[in-house]
Amino acid sequence: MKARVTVTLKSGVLDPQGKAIEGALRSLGVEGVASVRQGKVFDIEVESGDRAKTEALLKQAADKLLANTVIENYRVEVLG
Amino acid sequence: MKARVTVTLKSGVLDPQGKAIEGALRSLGVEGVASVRQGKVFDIEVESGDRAKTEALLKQAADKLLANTVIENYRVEVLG
Amino acid sequence: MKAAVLVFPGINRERDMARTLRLVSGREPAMVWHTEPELPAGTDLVVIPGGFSYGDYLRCGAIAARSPVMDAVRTFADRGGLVLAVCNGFQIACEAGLLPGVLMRNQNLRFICRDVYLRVETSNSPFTRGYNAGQVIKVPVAHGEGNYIADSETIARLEGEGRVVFRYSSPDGMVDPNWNHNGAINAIAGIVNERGNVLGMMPHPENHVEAAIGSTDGYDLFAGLTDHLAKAA
Amino acid sequence: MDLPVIPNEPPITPELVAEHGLKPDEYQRILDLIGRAPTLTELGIFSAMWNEHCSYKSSKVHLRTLPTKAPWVIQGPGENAGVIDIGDGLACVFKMESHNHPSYIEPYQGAATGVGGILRDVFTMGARPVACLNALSFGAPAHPKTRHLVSGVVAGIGGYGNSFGVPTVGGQVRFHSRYDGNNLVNAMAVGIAEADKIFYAAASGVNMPIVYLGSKTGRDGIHGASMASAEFDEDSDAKRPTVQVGDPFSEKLLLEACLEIMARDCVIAIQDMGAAGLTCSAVEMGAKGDLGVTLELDKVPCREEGMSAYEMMLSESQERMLMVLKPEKENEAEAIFRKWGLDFAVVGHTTPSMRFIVKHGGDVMADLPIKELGDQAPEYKRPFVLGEKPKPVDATAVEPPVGTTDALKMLLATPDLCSRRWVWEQYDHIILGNTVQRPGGDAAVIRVADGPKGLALTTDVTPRYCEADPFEGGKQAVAECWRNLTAVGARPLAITDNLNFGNPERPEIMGQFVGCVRGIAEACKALDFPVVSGNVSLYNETNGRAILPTPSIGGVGVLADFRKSVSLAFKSEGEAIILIGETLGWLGQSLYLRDICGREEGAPPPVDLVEEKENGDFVRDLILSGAVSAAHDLSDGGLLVALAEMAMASGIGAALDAAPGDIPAHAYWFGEDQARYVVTASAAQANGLLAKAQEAGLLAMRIGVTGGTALAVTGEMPVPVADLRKLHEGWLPAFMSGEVAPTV
Ligand SMILES: Nc1ncnc2c1ncn2[C@@H]1O[C@H](COP(=O)(O)OP(=O)(O)O)[C@@H](O)[C@H]1O
Ligand SMILES: [Mg+2]
Repeated sequence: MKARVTVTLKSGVLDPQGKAIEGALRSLGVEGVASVRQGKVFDIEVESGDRAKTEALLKQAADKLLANTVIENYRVEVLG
Repeated sequence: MKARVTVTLKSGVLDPQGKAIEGALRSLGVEGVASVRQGKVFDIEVESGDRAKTEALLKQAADKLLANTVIENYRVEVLG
Repeated sequence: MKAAVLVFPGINRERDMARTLRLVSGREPAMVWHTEPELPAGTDLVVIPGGFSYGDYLRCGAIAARSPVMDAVRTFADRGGLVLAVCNGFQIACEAGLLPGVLMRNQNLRFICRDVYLRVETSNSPFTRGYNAGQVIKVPVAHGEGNYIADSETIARLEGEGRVVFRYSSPDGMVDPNWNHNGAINAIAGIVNERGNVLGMMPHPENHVEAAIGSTDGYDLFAGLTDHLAKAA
Repeated sequence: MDLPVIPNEPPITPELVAEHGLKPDEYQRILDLIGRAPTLTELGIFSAMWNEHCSYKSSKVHLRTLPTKAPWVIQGPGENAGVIDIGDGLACVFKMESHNHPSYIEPYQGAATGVGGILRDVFTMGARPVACLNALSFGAPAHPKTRHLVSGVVAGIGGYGNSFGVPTVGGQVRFHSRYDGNNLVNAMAVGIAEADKIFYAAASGVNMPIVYLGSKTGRDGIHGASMASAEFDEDSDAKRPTVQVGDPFSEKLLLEACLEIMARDCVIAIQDMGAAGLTCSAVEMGAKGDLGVTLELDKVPCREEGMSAYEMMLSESQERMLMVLKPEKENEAEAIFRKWGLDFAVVGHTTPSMRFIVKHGGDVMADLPIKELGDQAPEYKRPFVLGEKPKPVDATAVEPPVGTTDALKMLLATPDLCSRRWVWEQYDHIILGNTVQRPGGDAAVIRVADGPKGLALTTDVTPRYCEADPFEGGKQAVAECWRNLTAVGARPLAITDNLNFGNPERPEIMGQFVGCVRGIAEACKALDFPVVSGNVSLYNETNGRAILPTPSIGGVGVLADFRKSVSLAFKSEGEAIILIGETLGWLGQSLYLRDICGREEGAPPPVDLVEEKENGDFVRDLILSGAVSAAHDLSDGGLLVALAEMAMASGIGAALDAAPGDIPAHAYWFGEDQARYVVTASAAQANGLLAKAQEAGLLAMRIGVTGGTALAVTGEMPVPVADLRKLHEGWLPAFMSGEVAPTV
C-alpha cells in the first residue's frame, strides 16, 4: 500500500527556514505571503495490503524515527 | 487564506535521504516498509481571501523558489 | 583517561578528535562502532564526535541517536559517566534525549566555517575546569544546523541552573547578535545536562589545540578533563 | 562470429546516429570496425566512448606535447589521477575535473556531483583525500541567472565536501559576461597514499571476477539519446532520464570500504564509474590490461525496475566502483562492503578474447572489439588559426580617471577582486585538523600526516589574458600557479590542468586551445613543473558565443616543514616592505584598465620564465631561511592591491613611498607585470636581503614600511585599513543577498 506521513513543526516552535523563505519570496517579488512554515512528507510504500496494519506500522515509524515529537507533530494517511 | 504546497522528488531521481531512512527503519525493527521518498511541505498563510489569486500566487512561489523544478514536482492546495 | 570515541556511518571528525585526545592525554582512545551494544570496560569518557552521521539525512543526528551503542551511552551517563558531544555529537545527544532542545538550521541558512569567540560561563564543570569563568576563547565552528532552540521553560531552567557553559560572544566577551553566527537563543553554544556530566557544544575545540594549526584555545578543555579524570581515578 | 540477437531494439537510422553525437564518418568507422550495423546498445556504447569527453578526440594530439615527466612523477596523465612522490615514502594523488554543463542545469547537484566524481578519482588510486579546491567562473553579476548559479554551486560544493569530510581549502571565483550561458565548475581533489601502494585501472588475469560496488544504478544522467529512447516506451515520463543527485554519505562509506579492502590486499584493479559509468569503466579496465570483458547486466544492482541494457550501460549514477578482486579474497571484500551497507555484486569476468560483451536477459546486447573502443577512437587534427597578437597599451597614454587611493578603493570592491569569504566560509576548510594556511592567502598549506611535511595547493588562470593572447595566457596561468606556491615557501612539484574552451570545430577556438596548450607546455618545461593529470571541457558556448578560454591550473608544492611557510599578512609594525621583480607598469588587460578605465584591451603582460624562476627561487630561499615575515605574489590588480591585501589580512597599515618618477603612478601601482613578489623583513634583515638580491642580479627595492592603521601613499590621503576591509568584504555578501552592491 501507499501512504504518506506528514511531519510539521508544533506551533510555537521557531522555524528559521520558514522565516528565511518568507524573506526570500519577498525579495523575489512574490507579494502577499503572510507566513511560511516548512515541514516534511514521507511517501512510503508498505508491503502489507491491510489498511489498519499499515496505519499502525507508520505510526510506529513516525514515533520511533520520522518525527521528533518534542518539536514536531505528524499525520499518517493511507492512500491505498 | 491557508494553503499547502507539497514538493516531491520526480520519479527516478535518486533520494539518498529516503534510502537512509529505509535502512534506519529496518534496523529499528520497523518491518514491512518497501520504500521511502522524502519531500517537503510548506504551510503558507496568504493575505488575499481569493482562492484563484492564492493559487496563482503559490504557483509563482513554487516555481520561483519552493521547488527545484529540474528535479522536483509540486502541488498547491488551497485549504481556505 | 580512558576515552571511547563513537563512530557512526558518515561521522567524519572522529580522527580529529582521536588525535587531540591522544595529544593531550597521551592515551589512544578506543574507537567504538555504532553497532556495539557495550562500551569498552573501564571507559571514563565517551566522546560523540562531529560529522554527518547518516549524511544528516532526515534530521541531524536523528538516525545515529537510535543506534545500539547509544543505549550503552545512556546507561553510562545515568551512572554519572562523562560524555562530550561536539557538533553532530551535540545534535545526536539532543535527539537521543541526553540533552534538551534542538539544533535548527543556521539563521542565514548557510553552512558556516569560521573561528568564533566563546565566553566560558563557568569553570565549575569537569569540562571547563581548565578555563576561568568569563574567559573568552577562540575556536572554530563548521556546521549548517547549530541554531540552538528550546522552549522558554527549558531555556529558563538552563539559565537558572547555570547549565549554559559556552556562549557565542565578541572578542571582548560581549553577547552581541553580530557575533552569534547561527542565531542560537541567548547565544547558547554549549550546555550540560542536569547532572552536569554530559556536555553538548557546537564549536570544535579539538581543532584548536596546536599553535602551528591556528590556536591552542581548545587545549584546556581536554587538559581539564584529563586532570579531572586523573584525580577521580 | 555469431551476430547478436537484439530483441526490441530499433534499427539504426541516421537520426539516431546524429542524436548520439556521432558524425556520419564516425558511424562509417563503426561499420567498418564491426562489419555490421550496431545494436542500439552498441551505438550508445560507441557514443559514450567516442564523445569528446571520454576520447579527447580534438585535444589528444596537442595534449601529447605537454611535459609530463620528472624524477618525482610516479604516474602521469592517463590514470584516474596523477601521482607524485613527496618524499618519506608518501605520494600525493591529485586531479581537477569540470562539471560545467550539469552545474548550469542544476547548480547544487551539478557542483556536488562534480566534487564527488573527482574525490572518487583520487581514492580509487588508494589515496585518502586530504583537500579539495575549485575554480569557478560565472556570468556577469547583472545577468539574471548569476546569483542563482553562484548560490547553488557554492552550496553544492560545500554540501558534498563538508559531508564527505574533506577540507575545501582554496580556489578561484570570477565573473564575466562571456560565461553568461556557460558557467564553469572545475573541482580539484588531493589525496595522500603510500608511494608503493597505488592502485591502477588495468585488469590482469583471465577469468577474474569483476565486481560492482557502491550505490545502485538508476536512470541518472543518461544523455545523448534521451529523446530517442523515450520513443520506444509507453511509460516515457517514468523512464525519463534524470539529473544526477549526489550522495556524499554513500561516498564516504565507499571511501572507507575501498581503503579497507585495499589495505587488506584484496584488489587487483579498480576503476570508478564516472562519465559513461559502467561502459567506460569496464572498457578501460579490459583495454588497459589487454583483456576482454564480459558483463552480465542481470546481476547489476538497480534502483529502478525494467532498466534496459542501453540504460544500464549509459547510466551515470554516482558513488559506484568497478573492481577486479583477487578471487581468494572475494568473501573478505564482500564482508567489508556489507559492513558499510554498500552493494556488492559480481557482474562479469575478464576473458582472453579482447571482446567487450554485454549480456542481458539471456541475450547478447553488445559484442565489440575492446581495444578499438578505447584506442581507436577517432582522433582529429582540427584546423586552427592563431589570432593576431594585440598591441601593448601605452601606459603614458592612459589618463587616470580617479586618484590612486580612490582607484584602490574601487578595485577592492569589484566582483573580481573583492573578498571570497562568503564563498569559503561555506566550505569546511579546517576538518582533519591539518589546515595551516586557510583560504584567503596565496596558496593553502596543509600538514601531511603528523608533519612536519606540508603541501601547498592552489588553482589559477587569468582568462582575459588567454583571450587576448592564448600563448602568453597559457604561460601566465602556469607561472601564477607556481608563484602562488612559491609565495608560501613551497617547492612547486606538478600541476593538473582543466582546459575549458568553446567549440573546437571553429578554427579560432581551436587556435585558442592550441595557443594555450603551447604556453602551458613552455612554462611547465621552464619551471620544471610537469602536468600529471587533467581534463578537457569543450563546446562551452551558447549561440556561437564561446566562454573566455579558461585553462585552469591546479598546482601542488611541498614544504619539508610546514612551520616555515609564511602568510601574506603583515606581521608587525616598523618592518621594511620590499618589492622583488621588475615593474614596468604593464596596463594592457589589467583590471585597472578594465574596471577603472572601462577598457578591456591590449596585450597581456608577457611572462619571462627565466626571471620568473630566478625571482621565485630567491623568494623561496628567503622564506625558508626565515629572512622574511610575510610574502605575497603580485597578480590581478597589481602592487597596491597586493599591499592592501597584506594590510587587510593583519589590520596593520603601511607608509608607502611615492611612485618612482620614471613611470606613471597609476601604472606603477596597478600594472600587472609578472614575476613579482612583496615581502616584509625586519629593519635589521632588510639591508642584507637587498644586498643579497643585488649580488644575485635581481631587482629588489624598499618601497615602504609597515605600521599604523592606515594605508598611506606619500602625497595621498591615507585610508584606514578598516575602511578597505569594509569595501573588500562588502561586495559579495551584498550582491548575494540581493542588496545593491555598495558604492565606493
Ligand atoms: N571558490 C573558492 N573556494 C575556496 N577558496 C577560494 C575560492 N575562490 C577564491 N578563494 C580563495 O581566495 C583567495 C584569493 O583568491 P585569488 O584572488 O584567486 O588568489 P591569487 O590572486 O593569489 O591567485 C585564495 O586564497 C583562494 O584560495
Ligand atoms: Mg597570489
